[in-house]
Amino acid sequence: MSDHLLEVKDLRTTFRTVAGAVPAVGGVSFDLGSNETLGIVGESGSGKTVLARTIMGLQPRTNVEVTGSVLLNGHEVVGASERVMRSMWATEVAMVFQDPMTSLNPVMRIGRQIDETLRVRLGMDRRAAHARALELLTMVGIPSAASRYRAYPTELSGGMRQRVVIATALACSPKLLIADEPTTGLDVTIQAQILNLLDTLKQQFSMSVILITHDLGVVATRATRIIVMYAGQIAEMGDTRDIFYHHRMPYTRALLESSPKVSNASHTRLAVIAGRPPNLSTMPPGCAFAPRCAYATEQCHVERPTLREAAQPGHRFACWNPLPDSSEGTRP
Amino acid sequence: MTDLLDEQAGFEPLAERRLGPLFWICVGWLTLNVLAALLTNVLPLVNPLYQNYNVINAGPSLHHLFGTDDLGRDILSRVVFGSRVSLAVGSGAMIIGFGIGMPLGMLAAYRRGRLDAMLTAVMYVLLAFPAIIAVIAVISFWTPRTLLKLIIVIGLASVSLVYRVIRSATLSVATKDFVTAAKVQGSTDRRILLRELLPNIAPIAVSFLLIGVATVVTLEGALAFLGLSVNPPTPSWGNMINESRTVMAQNPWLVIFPSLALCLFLLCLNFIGDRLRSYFDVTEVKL
Amino acid sequence: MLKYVLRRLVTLVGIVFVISVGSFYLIHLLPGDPATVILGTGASPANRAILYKQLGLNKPIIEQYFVWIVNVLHGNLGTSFISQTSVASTIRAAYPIDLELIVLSQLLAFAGAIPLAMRSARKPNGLIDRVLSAGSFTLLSIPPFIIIVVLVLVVSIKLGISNTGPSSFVPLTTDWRVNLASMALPSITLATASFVLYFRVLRSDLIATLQEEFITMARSKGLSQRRIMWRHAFRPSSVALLGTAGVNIGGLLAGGFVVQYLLGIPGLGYTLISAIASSDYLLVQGIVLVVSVGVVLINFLFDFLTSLVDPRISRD
Amino acid sequence: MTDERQPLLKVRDLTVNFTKGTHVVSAVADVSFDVYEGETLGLVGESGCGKSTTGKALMKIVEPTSGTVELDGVDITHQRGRALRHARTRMQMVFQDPISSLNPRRRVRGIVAEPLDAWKTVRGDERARLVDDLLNQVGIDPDVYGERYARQFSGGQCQRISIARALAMRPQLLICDEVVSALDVSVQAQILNLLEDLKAEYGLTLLFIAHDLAVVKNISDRVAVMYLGRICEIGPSDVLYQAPAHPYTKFLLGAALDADPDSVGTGAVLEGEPPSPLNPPSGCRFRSRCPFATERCAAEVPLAHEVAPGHQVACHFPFIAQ
Repeated sequence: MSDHLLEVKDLRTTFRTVAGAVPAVGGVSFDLGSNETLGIVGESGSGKTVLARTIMGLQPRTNVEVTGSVLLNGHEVVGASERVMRSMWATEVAMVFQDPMTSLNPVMRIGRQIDETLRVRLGMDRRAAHARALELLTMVGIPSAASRYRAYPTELSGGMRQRVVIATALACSPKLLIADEPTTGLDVTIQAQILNLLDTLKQQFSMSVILITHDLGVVATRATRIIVMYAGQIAEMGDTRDIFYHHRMPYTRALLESSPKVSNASHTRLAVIAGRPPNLSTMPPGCAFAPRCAYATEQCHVERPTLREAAQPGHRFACWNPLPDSSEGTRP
Repeated sequence: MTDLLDEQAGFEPLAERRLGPLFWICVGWLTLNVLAALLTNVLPLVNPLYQNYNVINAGPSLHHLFGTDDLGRDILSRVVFGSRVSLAVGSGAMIIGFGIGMPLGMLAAYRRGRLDAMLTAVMYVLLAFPAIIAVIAVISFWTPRTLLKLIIVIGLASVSLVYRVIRSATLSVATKDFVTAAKVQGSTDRRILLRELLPNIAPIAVSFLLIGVATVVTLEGALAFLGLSVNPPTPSWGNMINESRTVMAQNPWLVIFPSLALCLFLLCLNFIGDRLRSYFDVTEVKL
Repeated sequence: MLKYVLRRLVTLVGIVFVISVGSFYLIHLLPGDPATVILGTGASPANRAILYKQLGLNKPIIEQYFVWIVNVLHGNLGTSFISQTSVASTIRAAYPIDLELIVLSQLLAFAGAIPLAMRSARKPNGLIDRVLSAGSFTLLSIPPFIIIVVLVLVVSIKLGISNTGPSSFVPLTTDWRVNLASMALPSITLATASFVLYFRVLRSDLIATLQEEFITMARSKGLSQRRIMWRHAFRPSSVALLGTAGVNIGGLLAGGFVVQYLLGIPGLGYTLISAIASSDYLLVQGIVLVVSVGVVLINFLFDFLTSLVDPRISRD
Repeated sequence: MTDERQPLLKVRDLTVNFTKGTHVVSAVADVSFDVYEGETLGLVGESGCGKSTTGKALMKIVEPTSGTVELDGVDITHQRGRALRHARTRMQMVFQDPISSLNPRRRVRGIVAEPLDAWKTVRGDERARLVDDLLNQVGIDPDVYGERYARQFSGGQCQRISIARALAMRPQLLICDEVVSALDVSVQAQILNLLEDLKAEYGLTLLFIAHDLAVVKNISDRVAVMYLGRICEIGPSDVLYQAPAHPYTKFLLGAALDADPDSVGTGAVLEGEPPSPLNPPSGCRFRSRCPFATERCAAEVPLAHEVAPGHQVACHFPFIAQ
């Protein structure tokens, strides 16, 4: 057994639809150590959410095919039955969902939603579960937890709801926490609070975190490593600073340059990625990004690039015509 | 925010955006029903009231495809003529219901404010009134009973239901940004109601209309059973079944054919309504 | 919560008022002089006088209503001039049968619909779901009066159980075995219609609920399938079920009347039909009033149950 | 940088209250600002701060409770009927949700032509040419997509069509309400650039409402920051972002994340959540979360005052740059 908490090997998730097979995740491999924060960045349809759910073993069981391997703390997730997964969920791996409005049961008091997990999974009695739930609510920064315990989700603000979701996810002290766009619907000031909270809790619970987002700003200062996804595949992965300062894949650069920055001057013209992401059910044979890439050559349209090593350790990219490595650290 | 939706679009196999052959079979059957009811005078049918004592309680034969009843009347002819009552009540009542309920519902949902509050309060009270009891009560007091009165009473009783469905359907569209955009561009209210709102609520209205017709036809059948619909000897599906249930053991055809006609008719209406709803991706409207 | 219930009670009173006005006005729908229509042309002057007093017919219409409503509030719905018995006592004798019929049929319908809908929703478009959906769809298109005709054919004729009529009806309190035996057929008939409706509503709502994110979240907490179904999915979905049930029970009446009429069960439906047939207008009026108020009360009860299930409703 | 020009849009003491049962929600309170011809004013704030309501009140989609809105010197606050409909065509709005902005049962050409048809300004060939020109300008090929239904388009394309529709009547002012917040980064950049291009071409004036500070900074000449229905601070965007004078602006900027691991935020995180507009704090509405608040902040509503030319702040104790 390796010392990795999570090992993902050639993971493929394919949905069977009327329109044909949709390879939402098309051969993804990476691993994750203990106490690490991995950022997974991608636009809509890049497969990041499906990837997260596949790692959790949470994808629906019909009309989907998963191949490859996900080793979570030594346990294989791919092909595991719901019964096996049930024993891993909450205790080994837990998830914070994107929209706290829809991820909490609207007709259950929030306290019940937390202590339910404690009672079912850890066999706590009513009183102990109640006490622990209050403790968790306080830990995630909910003021006057005792009265909020009896509140329904609709009575809380978005930020508070997300704190409840986090408390629920942490109830059984998982070793891995997957946060799928945990701050997307939230205001910037609340987003900062939630991200700081996640950082604190990560230390406190000594767990690993996978932070999934479309916003490079969210992972820039929070993640130790970053995976950039495009059309269900890894476009580039590496240490955070390598991705930001030594990226080789044109898509990574385009993503960085097209996002507006607070430090830009007014009327800064943004770099634009022409076109749209490909339709997954009719993927081009070559590099998925080739149709939109300014550097694409004949080869890019014909042959799909595999991940190759860059100069920095652990830094890999999938590109036939990579950008030169500007090791001096010129910023985009 | 859109991320999850976009990705999940691939999760479920997309609902088939086809109406399917069964849908068209149902449409065909209904069309046949309507045509037969309209063309009774042209069709080579025996007078449904003509009593031929030579063939009493006969089973299906070449002369009488559906057989005859205890008075020697031709069942096929009576079933076809009976459908006229069902169709008249079903369509007539729904014309009244939609004629009043639909414009009011659309207007209330689009205008909001006081008009909406007032109308909705009135309709709320009417809705709480058990419509069936109201219909039975009015029909039994408002003598003599005629088909027209039946249609008017059922039609008026359905107004509040139609209003509620149309209002909530309109409301879900009227709050969309494209309606605001149209307002902002200076489109008149009339234009907005007809061009932006109507096309979007039409699928809901049509499928509700079909189910409404089915409900009214069932109700007419029940009323006929209770002797509150058209008076015999005028045939209607309901009173045909009712009249012959006592002789059912001797001549089951008497019950089977009108029942079959009624059930098939309802089945087609329900099926078409159901398919249309899923075709236009209308979430289940509470009836 | 209390505020919500109070607000609903106020509307309830308003609705009952409108119903009372409607029922009162029914008499005036009769063509010509109500007294003549009700009593017939050959009525004795004494009877006419009694009726005029009872209905306050010689007073202005608003006053007539007050005379009538005061009588009604005192439990006096008038005396039938056909049977010479008090309308209120006739109703009192009949309504428990309707209640029993509703309770029995609803219990049967829920007992069938809930587990089957859950089974169906677990695998939408699976074999079980397809069979159940197609079956429920077919049943949807068969009116209760046809079901009862068929059931009567099968049960009474083939099995030799004969329809004994209202005179031999045995109330629940007298002999529950005999009572239940005679109630089985009507209950099953009414239950079928309700079952179809409940199954379809609950199934589609459960399918939608099971796709919600909070169900995925519940799964990711490692809860059992059973717990997720009952604790997390059924409760939100039961809102739609209760709403439908409330409306349905009102709609069930017409079917219930036919069933009672056909099987000779002397409930309010049977009494109403006989009253209409014999032009016993005061009895019809009384039954209309009582049944309408009853339906409104049942609706109110279901609304209240819904607000208990879904806390969001009472807060709006 | 005080403008000598007449403002195109002049908003004074705009207030919007909603009644919710027996309660009054103070959504927008005494908001005043000018938008000058040819400039882009960014209106930024967190959800529920009233920025969208302000935009809608300008168009009278939401009825203002009090205050005045002048467009090109004409008070439109009390206009009704045809006059109002006409005034609205001179300012147009693009909405946040690209999908719900377009009628799913109409074809693209019909959608863009709707304002032309409603006013019957142009007909026939000229109308068809104008519609195709507009579509071309926003980057939608009318020959390929013109007869398609709106539901067949992605979010970015829908937003392009919305923009084309808004420009059909050649408005002077375009109000963009969170137009890019539902879009992916790469599409967002396309739309932002498109807006800049169209602005130059049509000589448009823009009121750009958004919650994303970086987006607002990139497109605006001046920026106004809103908190709980009031404007805290308004000034040239470079000045405001570099030297925010209002504590709220400072915290807001501190929380904004640049996609840069070396970016140094202020580190200070604003605690708590915005209070309910049902019952806003007395005096300065930010005081309940402001670490610098004093008794004066509770007693007195801070009025906007100039701290530098064109830079106004509504705070009793603003940070003033040296």
